[in-house]
Amino acid sequence: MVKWLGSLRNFNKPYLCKIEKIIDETPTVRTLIFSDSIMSNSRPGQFAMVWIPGINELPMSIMISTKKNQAAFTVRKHGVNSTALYNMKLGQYIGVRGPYGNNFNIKPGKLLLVGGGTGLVPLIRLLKFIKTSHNITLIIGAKTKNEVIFEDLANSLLQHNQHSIITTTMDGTYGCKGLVTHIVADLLHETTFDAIYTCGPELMMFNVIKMALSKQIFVQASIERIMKCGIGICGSCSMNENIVCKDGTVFDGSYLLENNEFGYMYRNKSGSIENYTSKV
Amino acid sequence: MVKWLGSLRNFNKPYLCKIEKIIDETPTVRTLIFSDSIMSNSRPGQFAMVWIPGINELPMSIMISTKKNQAAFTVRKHGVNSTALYNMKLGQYIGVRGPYGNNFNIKPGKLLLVGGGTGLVPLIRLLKFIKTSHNITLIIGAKTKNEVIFEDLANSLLQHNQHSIITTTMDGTYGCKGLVTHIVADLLHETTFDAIYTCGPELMMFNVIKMALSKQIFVQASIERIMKCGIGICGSCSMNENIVCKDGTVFDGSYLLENNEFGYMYRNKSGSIENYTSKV
Amino acid sequence: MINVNLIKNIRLLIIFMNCFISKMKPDISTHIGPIFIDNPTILASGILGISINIFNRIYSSGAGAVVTKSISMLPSSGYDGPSLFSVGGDGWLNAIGLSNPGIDNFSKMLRQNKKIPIIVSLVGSTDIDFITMVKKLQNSKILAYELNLSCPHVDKVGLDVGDDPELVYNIVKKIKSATQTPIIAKVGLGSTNYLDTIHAACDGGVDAITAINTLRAMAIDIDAMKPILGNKIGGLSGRPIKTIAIRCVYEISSKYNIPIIGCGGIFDWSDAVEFILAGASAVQIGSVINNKWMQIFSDINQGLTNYMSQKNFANIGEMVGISKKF
Amino acid sequence: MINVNLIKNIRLLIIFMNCFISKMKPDISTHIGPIFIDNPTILASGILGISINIFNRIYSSGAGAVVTKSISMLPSSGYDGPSLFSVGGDGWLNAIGLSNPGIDNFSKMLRQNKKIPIIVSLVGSTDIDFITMVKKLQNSKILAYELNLSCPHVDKVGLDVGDDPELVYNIVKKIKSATQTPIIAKVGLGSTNYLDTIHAACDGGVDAITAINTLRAMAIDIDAMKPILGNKIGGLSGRPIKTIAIRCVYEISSKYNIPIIGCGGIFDWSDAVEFILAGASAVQIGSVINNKWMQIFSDINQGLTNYMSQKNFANIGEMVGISKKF
Ligand SMILES: Cc1cc2nc3c(=O)[nH]c(=O)nc-3n(C[C@H](O)[C@H](O)[C@H](O)COP(=O)(O)OP(=O)(O)OC[C@H]3O[C@@H](n4cnc5c(N)ncnc54)[C@H](O)[C@@H]3O)c2cc1C
Ligand SMILES: Cc1cc2nc3c(=O)[nH]c(=O)nc-3n(C[C@H](O)[C@H](O)[C@H](O)COP(=O)(O)OP(=O)(O)OC[C@H]3O[C@@H](n4cnc5c(N)ncnc54)[C@H](O)[C@@H]3O)c2cc1C
Ligand SMILES: Cc1cc2nc3c(=O)[nH]c(=O)nc-3n(C[C@H](O)[C@H](O)[C@H](O)COP(=O)(O)O)c2cc1C
Ligand SMILES: Cc1cc2nc3c(=O)[nH]c(=O)nc-3n(C[C@H](O)[C@H](O)[C@H](O)COP(=O)(O)O)c2cc1C
Ligand code: FES
Ligand code: FES
Repeated sequence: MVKWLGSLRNFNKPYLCKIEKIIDETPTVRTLIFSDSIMSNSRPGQFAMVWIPGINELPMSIMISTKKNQAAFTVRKHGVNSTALYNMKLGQYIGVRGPYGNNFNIKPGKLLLVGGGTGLVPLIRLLKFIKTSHNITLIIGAKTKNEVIFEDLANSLLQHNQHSIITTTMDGTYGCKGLVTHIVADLLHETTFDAIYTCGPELMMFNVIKMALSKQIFVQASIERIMKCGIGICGSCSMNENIVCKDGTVFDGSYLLENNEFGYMYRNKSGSIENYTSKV
Repeated sequence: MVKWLGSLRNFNKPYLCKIEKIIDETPTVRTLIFSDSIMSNSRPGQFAMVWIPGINELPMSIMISTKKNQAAFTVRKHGVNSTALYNMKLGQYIGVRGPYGNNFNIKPGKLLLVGGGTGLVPLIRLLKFIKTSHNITLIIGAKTKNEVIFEDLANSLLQHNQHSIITTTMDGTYGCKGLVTHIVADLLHETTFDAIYTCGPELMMFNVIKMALSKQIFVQASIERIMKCGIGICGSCSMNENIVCKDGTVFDGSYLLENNEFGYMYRNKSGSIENYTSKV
Repeated sequence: MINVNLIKNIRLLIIFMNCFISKMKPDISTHIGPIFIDNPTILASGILGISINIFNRIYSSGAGAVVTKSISMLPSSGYDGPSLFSVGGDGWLNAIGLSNPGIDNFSKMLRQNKKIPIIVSLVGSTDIDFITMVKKLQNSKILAYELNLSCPHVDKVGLDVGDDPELVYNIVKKIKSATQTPIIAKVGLGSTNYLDTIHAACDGGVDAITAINTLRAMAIDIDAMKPILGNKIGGLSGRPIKTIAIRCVYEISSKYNIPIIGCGGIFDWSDAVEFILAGASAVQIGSVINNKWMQIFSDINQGLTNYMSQKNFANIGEMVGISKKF
Repeated sequence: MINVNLIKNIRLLIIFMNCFISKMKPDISTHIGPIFIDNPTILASGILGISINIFNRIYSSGAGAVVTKSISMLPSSGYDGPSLFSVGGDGWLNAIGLSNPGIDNFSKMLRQNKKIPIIVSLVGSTDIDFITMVKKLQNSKILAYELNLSCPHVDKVGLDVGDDPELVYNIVKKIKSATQTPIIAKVGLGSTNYLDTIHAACDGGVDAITAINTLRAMAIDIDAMKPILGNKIGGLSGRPIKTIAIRCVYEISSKYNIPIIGCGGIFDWSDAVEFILAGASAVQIGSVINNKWMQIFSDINQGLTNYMSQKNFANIGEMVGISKKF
C-alpha cells in the first residue's frame, strides 16, 4: 500500500515557527530568529517563503543564527508586508516553507563577497560554509552609517580566516564613502580573486559582474524577482526564459550578462515589464 | 516535501496479471496461475480480491504455484462470477489486490489439516511453510471421486515429512466414504494432535472445532463471508462484532464457538441475515 | 480579618485549581444543535455500520456516536465489484451501491439497542419513503436521523434528491412533523448549488448538516482499458477531498446559522481540529478506518484534548468556527 | 508470372515493413477538432505561461502546445499570499487571483511569436470583454483561444460565467463570428451542472472543451487558526483531483460529440493514457511541473509512445474514448 507520509514535514506548506529573539540591526532592519532545523541547514543563497498570518507571504533569504537549529530572517521595512513582518513581536508565529532555490558554488582560494543592504544575508550564510583556508574579502554596502549591518557578526564568523571587511556608505558617514562598485573597481585594480559572490540591488550586481568578467573572474549573483509560489509553478519570477525561483536564485555572471532582462527590467506583480533604470 | 510513492505498487488497487497456466483440477474446479511476487509471498490463510474485468470482483484464497514468483487461484464454478473466472483463458488478465487478512498460526509438532473443496487452498499454502520436523495429517474432503483435488500436489509437498493423506468422498467413490467430520472423529479417538487447521464449509469447520476443543486441541479455522472491500471498510463481511476480512479470516476455534453467528448464520449481499442450517 | 483573608485565599486557590483542572482536561463533549454527544468523533455512514455488535464495538472504541449504513425501503445487494479500491494518496473510490438489509430487517435489529448513540442514515426518493421508514423506527432508541441527500452514484436517490431543493424542503418538513428525533441532512457536491439544498433543509427545520459525502469520480485501468468500478462511476473519499470538505464547512458556517458535522478526508486529530476551526461542531470518520482501524476515535480524542489544553480551549464550543474571525 | 510474383512479394514486404514501422513508432500527433498538434501534451493555463521566452522553452522541452495565463482586459496583481502551497499527496491549493499583465501588454508581446503553438486563455465577465480581447490579438499567431469559464476563486469571472449557460452561449457565439481561430471552453465544477455549460458552449459552436479547472477548496492552519491562502478560498489541483477529472471527461465524451482536452492531476504518462482512454484527444499538464520540471512533456510522450506500441495503437485517434466500449 502506498503509505501516506503525512507525519513527515511537508516542505511546501507553511510551517509555523515562533519568533524567539529579535535583533534591531538598524532603525529599519530587524533580524527575527526562530528554531527550525530544516531552515537552519539551508545552503547559502537559498530562500524561504515567509507567511505573516493574515497578511501576506514574502520571499526571504534565510539568515543564520549563532545558535544551533535556529535560523532567521533579516527584513527591511519597505512596503506594507515587509513592515508587517518587521513589526512581528517576540512569541508570535510566522509560517515558513522551503528552503527553495539553488546555492552559491563556493570555490577554494581568495573570495570576494559584495553585498548591499539585506542582500548581505545569503553572503553571511556563505561565511558559515567556508574553510579556514579561504581568504575572504567582504564588502558591506549601505546608504548611511546607521544602515550598516552584520559588521560585527562577519568579523566573528571570519575570526579564523585571513580576511578583510570593507564597509562603505554612500554619504561617507561610516567606512569608505561611495558606491560598493567603486570599492570593487579599486580592489580589482590592485589584486585578483578566485571568485566573486554578490547579492543586493540589481544594478549593483550588474556592474559587479561586468567588472569581474572583464577580469575573467568567476562570479555569481543571487537574483530577486517577484515570487508568488517560490517553486516553479506560477511564473511570476520569470526573467527571460529563466524561472528565478527554480533555475536560481543564484546564476553565473556570464549567463546573466547574456540575459537581456537582467539589470534592465523585471516583472511587477501583474507580470508587466518594468524597467530598473526608471526606478533608480 | 511529501514524496508521492506512485511508482511503488498500490496494494489496494487492482493490479493486472496475465494468466500463464490453467490446470483443470476437476470438471468444475480450475487453478489459474499467474506471475506476481507479492501474491506468491502471501502467508497461509491470506486472500486476494480478484477482478474479472468488466464482470465482478471476488475474494479468493491465494493458491501456491510450484514455480517461483508465481501464485494462483483455484476456483470452483458456482454462480455467474466464479463461472466467469473459471472461464478465463490463457493470456487473459485478471486484477488482483491484496494480500489481505491474517494467517494460520503454525504450531510445531503433529498437525491435522482438514479441508473441504476449495477450502483446501489455504491449507496447501500452509504446507509450503512447514518444517521437516512437522508430522502432518491432511484430510481432503469431496463429494465424489472426480471432485477430489490436490492429492498429488500434497503428496509431493509432503515428501520430506512424516505424513498421511486421507481422502474422503461422500459417496465413497474414492478414498473413505462419508463426511470429513467422521474421519476427524475417528482420528481423535485414536490419537491426538498439537494443532488442527481447517477450511471449508462452515458447518464442517464448526463440527471440527467442537471436536478439537472437546479434546483441548488448539484449532484454527478460516472463515468465509461476503466480501466487497476486503479491507475493513464496507462491513459486508461482519460476523457478530468481527470484521472477518480484517480481524480474520483465521480465528481461533475457542473464539469462534463464543460467536453466536458462526456456524449458524451469515449476511447476504444486502447485509440481511441468512441461516446456514436452512441451506444445508 | 484573618478569617476574611483565609476565605479570600481559599477562594483564590479554588479558582486557581479550577483553571488548572480545566486547563488539564478540556471538555470534548459537544452539542450539535439538540444532539449532545460525549466526544465529537462519529463513525460515518456506510463504514462498517451494519449491525448492533459492530456499533457497540466502535462505540466502545471511543466514538461519540455511530451512523448506520444508509437504509432504504427494500433490501438491496448493491453493485457488482470492484466496489472499493485505493486511488493512492489515501484516497478511495467506492460504488457499493447503497447495499443494505432494508428498513424491516434493520428496524428489527435496532430494537435491541440499549445504550449506543446511533444515528440512522436513511435514503429514499420521496417524502413518503422517508416518513415510512421513520415510522417503522419509532420504537427504537435513536440519537438522530441523517438524511442521505448526497450519495453520488445511485439513481433517483442521494444527490438526485439533494439536487432538488424543493423536494428536500418537503422531506425535511414532513419528517420534522412526524418525529421528535433530531434530523441531520447530509449534503454533497452535485449538479446544483449545494448551498441551495442547505437553505431548503434549514427552511424545512433541519437540526444540523453533515458535509460532505464522496465526490463523483472514476478510474480506468489502462491495461484492461476498462473502468475499474463495477458501476464505472463512484465516489471519491479520503484525504484527497479534505480541502474541499473544509471549504464547504467554512462556507456553510459563514452563511447559515446551523450546526455542522464535518466529514471528508479526516485522517488524524489535526484534521478534526481543522474542521472544528472551520465551523464544525463534530466530525465523521470514514475511509481512514482502513489504516488506523477502530483506534482512530480515541486517537483523535486524545490529540484534540492535547491541542485544546495547549491552546487554552475549555470546550469545543469555543473552537467552533474560530478561523472565521480572521 | 515471375514478375507478378515479385511485385506481389515486394508489396507484401512493404505492407509488412509499414506494419513494422508503425508498430515501432506510433503516431502521437493529435487532432482536437480543427486544432492539430504534434503531440498531446499541452502546458495548462496559469502554469509558468507568462512570456514568449518561457513558452519557447516549454515548447522546446517537448510540449505539443502551451496555454497562456488567463488574460483579462486590465492588468491585475492578483491576491496577497500565500497564493500557492502543497496540501500533501501531490495536491496544491492556489489562489493566484488571475494576476496577468492585461490584454494590451500581452498582445504587444505575443506579436513576437513566430513558431510556437500558443493557445491564449482569456478571462472576462461579458461577451464584450472577450470580443475586445480577441480583436486586439487578431494580428498574432495563435493556435486557439481557451475561454476560462472555470476559475473557482475570482468574483464575476471564471465559474461565475461558466455557471450561466446562457451567457456562455452568447460569448462563444459572438467570438465564433469574430474570428476564424478555434475556440476551446475550459470548464470546471461550479454551482450548476457543468454539462449544461458544455451544452451551451456546443450550441454556440465551440470547437473543443478543456476539463477540468481546479476545485474550490481551502485549508486552515491549526496553529495560526487562520485560513492559509491570502484569499482564504482557492482551487485544488494536482493528484487529488484526477479521478474527478477522469469522470468528467468520461461523462462529457459519453454525452457530447465534442473533442476534449483532459486536465487535472496528470502526473505521468499513465495518467495521460487514462485521460485519452476516457475520451480526451489531448491533455494539459499543470502542477506536476513542480516535481518533474519541463522534462515532463517528453517523459509523457515517451511513455505514451511505448504504451501505444505495446498495445498496438497506431495513432491517438484509435485510443480516444476506447474505455467507453466496455
Ligand atoms: C529570493 C528573495 C529573497 C529576498 N530576501 C530578502 C531579505 O532577506 N530581506 C528583505 O528585507 N527582503 C528580501 N526580499 C524582498 C522581499 O521579499 C520583499 O520584496 C520586500 O520586503 C518588499 O516587500 P513589500 O511587500 O513590503 O513591498 P511591496 O509593497 O511589495 O513593494 C514595494 C515596491 O518594491 C517593488 N518590489 C517588490 N519586490 C520586488 C522585487 N523582488 N524586485 C524588484 N522590485 C520589487 C514593488 O513592485 C513595489 O514597487 C527578497 C526577495 C526575494 C525574491
Ligand atoms: C476469504 C474467501 C476466500 C475464498 N476463496 C475461494 C477459493 O479459493 N476458491 C473458490 O472457488 N471460492 C472461494 N471463495 C468464494 C468466492 O469468493 C465466491 O463467493 C464463490 O466463488 C461464489 O461466487 P459467485 O459470485 O460465482 O456466486 P454467487 O452467485 O455470488 O453465489 C451463489 C450463492 O452462494 C452464496 N454465497 C456467495 N458467497 C458466499 C459466502 N462467502 N458465504 C456463504 N455463501 C455465499 C450466495 O449468497 C448465493 O446464494 C472465497 C470466499 C472468501 C470470502
Ligand atoms: C465504502 C463507503 C460506503 C459509503 N456509504 C455511504 C452511505 O451508505 N451513506 C452515506 O451517506 N455515505 C456513505 N459513504 C460516504 C461516507 O459516509 C463519507 O461521507 C465519505 O466517505 C467521506 O468521508 P471520508 O473521507 O472520511 O471517507 C460511504 C463511503 C464509503 C467509502
Ligand atoms: C498556480 C495555478 C494557476 C492557475 N491559473 C489558471 C488560469 O489563469 N487560468 C486557468 O484556466 N486555469 C488556471 N489554473 C488551473 C490549471 O490550468 C489546471 O486546470 C489545474 O491546475 C488542474 O491541472 P493540474 O492538476 O495538472 O494542475 C491554475 C492552476 C494553478 C495551480
Ligand atoms: S515564484 Fe512562482 S514560478 Fe517562481
Ligand atoms: S469485506 Fe468490507 S469490511 Fe470486510
